[in-house]
Amino acid sequence: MTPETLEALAQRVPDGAMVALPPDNSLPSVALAKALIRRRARGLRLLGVPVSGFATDMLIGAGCVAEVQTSAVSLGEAGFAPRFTAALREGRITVRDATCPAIHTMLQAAEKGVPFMPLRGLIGSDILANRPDWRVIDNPFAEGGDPIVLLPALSPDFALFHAVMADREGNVWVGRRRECATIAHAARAALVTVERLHEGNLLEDERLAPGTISATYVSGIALAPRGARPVALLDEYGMDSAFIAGYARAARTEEGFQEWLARHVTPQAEEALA
Amino acid sequence: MTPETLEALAQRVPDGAMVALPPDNSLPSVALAKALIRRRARGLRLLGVPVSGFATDMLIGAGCVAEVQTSAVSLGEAGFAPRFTAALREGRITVRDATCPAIHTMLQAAEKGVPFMPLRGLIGSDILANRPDWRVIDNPFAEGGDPIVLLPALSPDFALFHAVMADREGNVWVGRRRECATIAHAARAALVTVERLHEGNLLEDERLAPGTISATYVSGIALAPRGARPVALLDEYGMDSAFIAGYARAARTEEGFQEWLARHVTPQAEEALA
Amino acid sequence: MIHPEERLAAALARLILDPAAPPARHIAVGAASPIPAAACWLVRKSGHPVRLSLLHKRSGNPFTEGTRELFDLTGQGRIDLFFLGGGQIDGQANINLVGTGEWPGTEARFPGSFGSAFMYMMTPRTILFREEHSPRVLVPRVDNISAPGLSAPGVFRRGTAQALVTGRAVFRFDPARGRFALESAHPGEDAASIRAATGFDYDEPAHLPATPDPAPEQLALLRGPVRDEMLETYPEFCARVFGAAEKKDAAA
Amino acid sequence: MIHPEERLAAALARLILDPAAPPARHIAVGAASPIPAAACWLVRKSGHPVRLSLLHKRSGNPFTEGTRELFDLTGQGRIDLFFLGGGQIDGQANINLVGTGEWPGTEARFPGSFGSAFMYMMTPRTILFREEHSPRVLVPRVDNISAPGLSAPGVFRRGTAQALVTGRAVFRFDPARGRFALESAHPGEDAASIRAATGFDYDEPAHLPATPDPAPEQLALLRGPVRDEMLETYPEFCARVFGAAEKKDAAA
Repeated sequence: MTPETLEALAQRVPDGAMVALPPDNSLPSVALAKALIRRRARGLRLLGVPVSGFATDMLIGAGCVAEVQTSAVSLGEAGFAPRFTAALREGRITVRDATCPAIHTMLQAAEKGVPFMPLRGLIGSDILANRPDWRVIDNPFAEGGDPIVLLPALSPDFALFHAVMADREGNVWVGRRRECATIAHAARAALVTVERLHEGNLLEDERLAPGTISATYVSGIALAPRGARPVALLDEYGMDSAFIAGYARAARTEEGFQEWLARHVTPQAEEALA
Repeated sequence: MTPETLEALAQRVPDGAMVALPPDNSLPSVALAKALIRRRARGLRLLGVPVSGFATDMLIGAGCVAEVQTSAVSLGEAGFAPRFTAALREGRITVRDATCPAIHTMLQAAEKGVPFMPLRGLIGSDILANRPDWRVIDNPFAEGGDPIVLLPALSPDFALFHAVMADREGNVWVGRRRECATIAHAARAALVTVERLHEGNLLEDERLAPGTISATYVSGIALAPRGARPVALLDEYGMDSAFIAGYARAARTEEGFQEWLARHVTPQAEEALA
Repeated sequence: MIHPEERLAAALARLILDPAAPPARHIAVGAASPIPAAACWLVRKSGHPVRLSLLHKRSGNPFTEGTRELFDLTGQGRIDLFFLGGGQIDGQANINLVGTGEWPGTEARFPGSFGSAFMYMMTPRTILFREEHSPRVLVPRVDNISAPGLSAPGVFRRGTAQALVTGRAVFRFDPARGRFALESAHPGEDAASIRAATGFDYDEPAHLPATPDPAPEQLALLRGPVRDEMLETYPEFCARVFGAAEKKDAAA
Repeated sequence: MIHPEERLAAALARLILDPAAPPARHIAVGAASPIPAAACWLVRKSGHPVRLSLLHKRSGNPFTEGTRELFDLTGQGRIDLFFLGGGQIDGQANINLVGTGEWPGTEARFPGSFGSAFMYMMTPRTILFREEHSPRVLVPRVDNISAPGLSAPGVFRRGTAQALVTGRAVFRFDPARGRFALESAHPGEDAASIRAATGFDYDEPAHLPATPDPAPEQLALLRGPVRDEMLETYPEFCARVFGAAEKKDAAA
C-alpha cells in the first residue's frame, strides 16, 4: 500500500460521511481533521469512540459537521468544548447522546457481523429514552422479568486515526489503543495517518503484531509526523496542554476561533509542525 | 505476585472444575496439563477455545476428564486424537459439540458481563439441535422472519495457558494470541505458566503492553521453561512434530498410552525438558 | 495550611475505607478527576492493598483492550467502586451530565454522560463527587437523567450511591429511602449554610459534626508520594494544590 | 510426473478463478488443509491479487485478535471464499464433521465441526474438498449435519457450495436444484467408476471431460515459490509432494 498525501486522504471522505474518531487519549488524527477542514468538508456525521475531544470541536467550529454521536465532548483539563457547545446552542448540529459502553458495544456488534448486542445498565436513563433505535427486551435466558437493552450494530463509513507506524503492506501499529482496532474492524474503511514507515512486515514480528491492525481493514495511509499534536501519542510525545488551553480561550468566540483557524490550519502550519 | 511451583498451581484446580484450554496453535500450558495428571485430577470439564489438541487428549487418556466442550479435537497433521476417540466410544466422557465462533461468542459474552450474545449461522446444523442451552429468537431489529441464535455467557472456573513472560505484578505477555486474553477475562481465575520472568512492568512498556494480559485477571503464575512443548510457542520454539506423531502412535492403545505416560509425565521428565 | 482539595481527598479516602460498605478491591477513576484520584492514591499509599485503574493515565494505563476494558470489567462485576459527578444531582441521587432544559441540553449543555448510565448501575458502590455545592447543582429534580439513582424492581443493578461529597459537606445516601442524610460539614459551614446551598431536601442529624482535617501523615502522603503518582496525568492540579515542584516531564 | 495433489491444487485454483463466481478477494484456509492452501498460493503466485489468511501459519499469522478474528471477518462478509471438508458429504451438500451413528458420533467419531456451522453460511462461496471419494464419504444423506448445504427461506445465508473436489472428480453444486453435477473426472476415472464410487445421485453430462493437467508453469510455481511458502506450516506434505528439498527450519 503506497502512502498518499494527507490532502488525498482527506479527499476520500465525501461530504455527509459518518466518520468515527477516537478521543484525545486514544490516537486521534488531528492532522487528518485539519486536512478535512482545508478541503471544506461539509455535513460530516462524527462518532466519538466513545467520547470526543479537540478534533471534533475544531471540525464543528469549521462548519464541517452536521451531527455528532458521542458520550461526551470535552477538552479535558481545558474544560468544555466551546465550538460544540455553541453549535448545539445555535441549533447548527444534531447531537445524539450515547454512553461510552454503548458505543463500544454497537461497534463490537458491527465488528462481529451481528445485527445487535445486549448491554446491561441504561434502563432508567434518559439516554435510552431518547434513542428510539435502541430496544429493550426481556432476557430470554432468565425466568422472565429481566429487561435488558439491545443495541444495533453501527458501521461508520470511515475510521480516522493516527498510528505510530505503517509497513509496506498497509498494516499499522497502534499499540495498546485497541479501540482503534475495533473502529477499524467495524468501519467500512479506515484511513490512517502515521508518524513514520516501518521496514518489514509488522504482522511477522511477534513483538509488534499484538498492537498491529491488519491491512485488511486499512484503505489508505498518509505520512503525518506529529499527526496527533496537540494531543499525546503513546510514549512518542506528550500532550501540549498549553496549546489546547490556548485553543479553548480563542474558541470561546466565533471570531477568536476563526483567527485561530487561519493561523493554525493552513498548509504552512502543517509543514512547520513536521 | 510471587511465582508458585507448577505442582502448587495444579493443586489450585479442584476436581470437577471447568477448565478452558487454548488449542495447540495458541499457547496451551502442556506443563500444567501434565501437573494435573500427576496430581491425579478427576472429573475436569474441559473447554476447547475453540478446539482441543494434544493436552486435552493426554488429560482424557489419564482419566482426568468427565466432559469436553469443544468444536473439534485433533492432533493436526498427526491425525485424530486417539484417547478422546476411545473415551467417547467407551462412554467415559460426555462430549458437548460446539462450533468455533460459538465458543468465542460465549466467552465474549462472559468477558462483557452480558447474559448472552447473538451469532449468525448455525441454524440448520445438528450442533444447534443438540444444544438446548442455545436459543433462537426473531431478530428484534428486522421486520420479522429473521431467526438468529443467542448463545449464553460461559465463565469457565479456570483459564490455563502458557505465556512467554510474567512480571512481578502478575501481568503476563501472550503476544498476538489474544484468545488467551478473552479466556482470562471470561474465566473466574487464570493460572499461567511462563517461560521466564520479565524485569519491569509489562503494562508500562508501550511495545509490550498490547500483548499483555493484566494481572487483574491472573490468579497464579508458575515458571515452566518449554512449558508449551511439544507444541509451538510464537517465535520462541517450533512444534515437535515427531514427538506428537510418536504420541499419536503410542496412544492408539490404552497400554501404549500408559507406557507413554509413565515415560513422559513424571517430575524427572519435566526436569529434563527444562 | 490545608488545601480544600486535600480535605476532600481525605474525606473520600474515609468513605472508600468505610468497613460497613462492600469491599473496594478494585477502584476505577474516570477522566478529569484529580481529587478522587488523589483519594485513591492516599488509600493505597496508606498501605491498603487496592488495585487502581486510572483511565487517563498515559503511561502505565492498565487496559490493553482500549477503554472498552473498563466497561467489560465493570460488566463482570470486577470493579468495586467508581466516582461520578453531575452538572445536576438531585435528592434521589439521579445525576445529569447532559445539560439543562430540554434534551439534549438546550439551556446549558454539559459535556455529556460518559459511561455513567452503565457504571452507576453495574458498580457495587458509587461515590458522587462535585465541588460546587449550590442550588444550581443540587436540585430537587434533575432536568435530564444521565444515570438514575435508583432502579425499578427487576432491573439489574449492583449498587447505588454510597455518599455525595461536595465542597461544603458530606452526605450519605440511603437507597431504601431514596434520600440523602447530611453527615458532616466542612470548616466554615454549618447546618443552616448547607441547607441554604442545597436545592433538594435531606435528613440532618441533631448535632452536625465537622468534616475532619486530614491527619498529618495523610498530608505528608498527599504532598509526597501521591503527588508523584499524579504529576503526569494532572500537572496543573498538582502545581496548584500540592505546590510547584519541578515537573518530571515538561511535555506531559 | 504429476502428483495427484498437484492436479487437485490446479483444479481448485481453476475454481477459485471462475469468472462466473462471486469475486475471491480474500480467501481463508483452515487448519490441516495443505492442498487448498497450495491452490491459493498458486492463484496468488500466478499474479492474481488475492489476500490469503492461513489459519495455522505460525509466523505471519494474519490475525491479532486470536482465532476469533477469522469469524468476525467472515461475519462481516469480508471473507469471500472458504474450504470445507467432511467425514460425510451428501447430495444436498450437507457436511458431517462430527461422526457417524447417533450424535455426537457413536459409530465413528470425526474430530468435530470446527467453524463449519458458521463459515458455510456466512461465506459467499465454499469449495468442498475431500480426497477420499467413496460411498462411505459421499453418502445419500449425512448421519449428522455439522453444517447444512442449503437453508430454509428467511434464514440469513450468504452463499453455498460452489463445487466439490475429490480425489476422483470435480462436481459443481446447483443451489437452486440442491443437486451436484459431475463436471470432470481425473485421469484413470470415467463416468461409470465415478458413479460406482459415489453414494449420492447427481447429474452427468453426455460427454464427460477429463480434469486437465496442471500447466507446466503451474507445476513450476507449485514446486518452487508455492512450496517455499508452505514449508513452515506443512513440512511433511511438502516433502512428500514437492520432493525432499532441505528444510529451512528444522524445528518447524
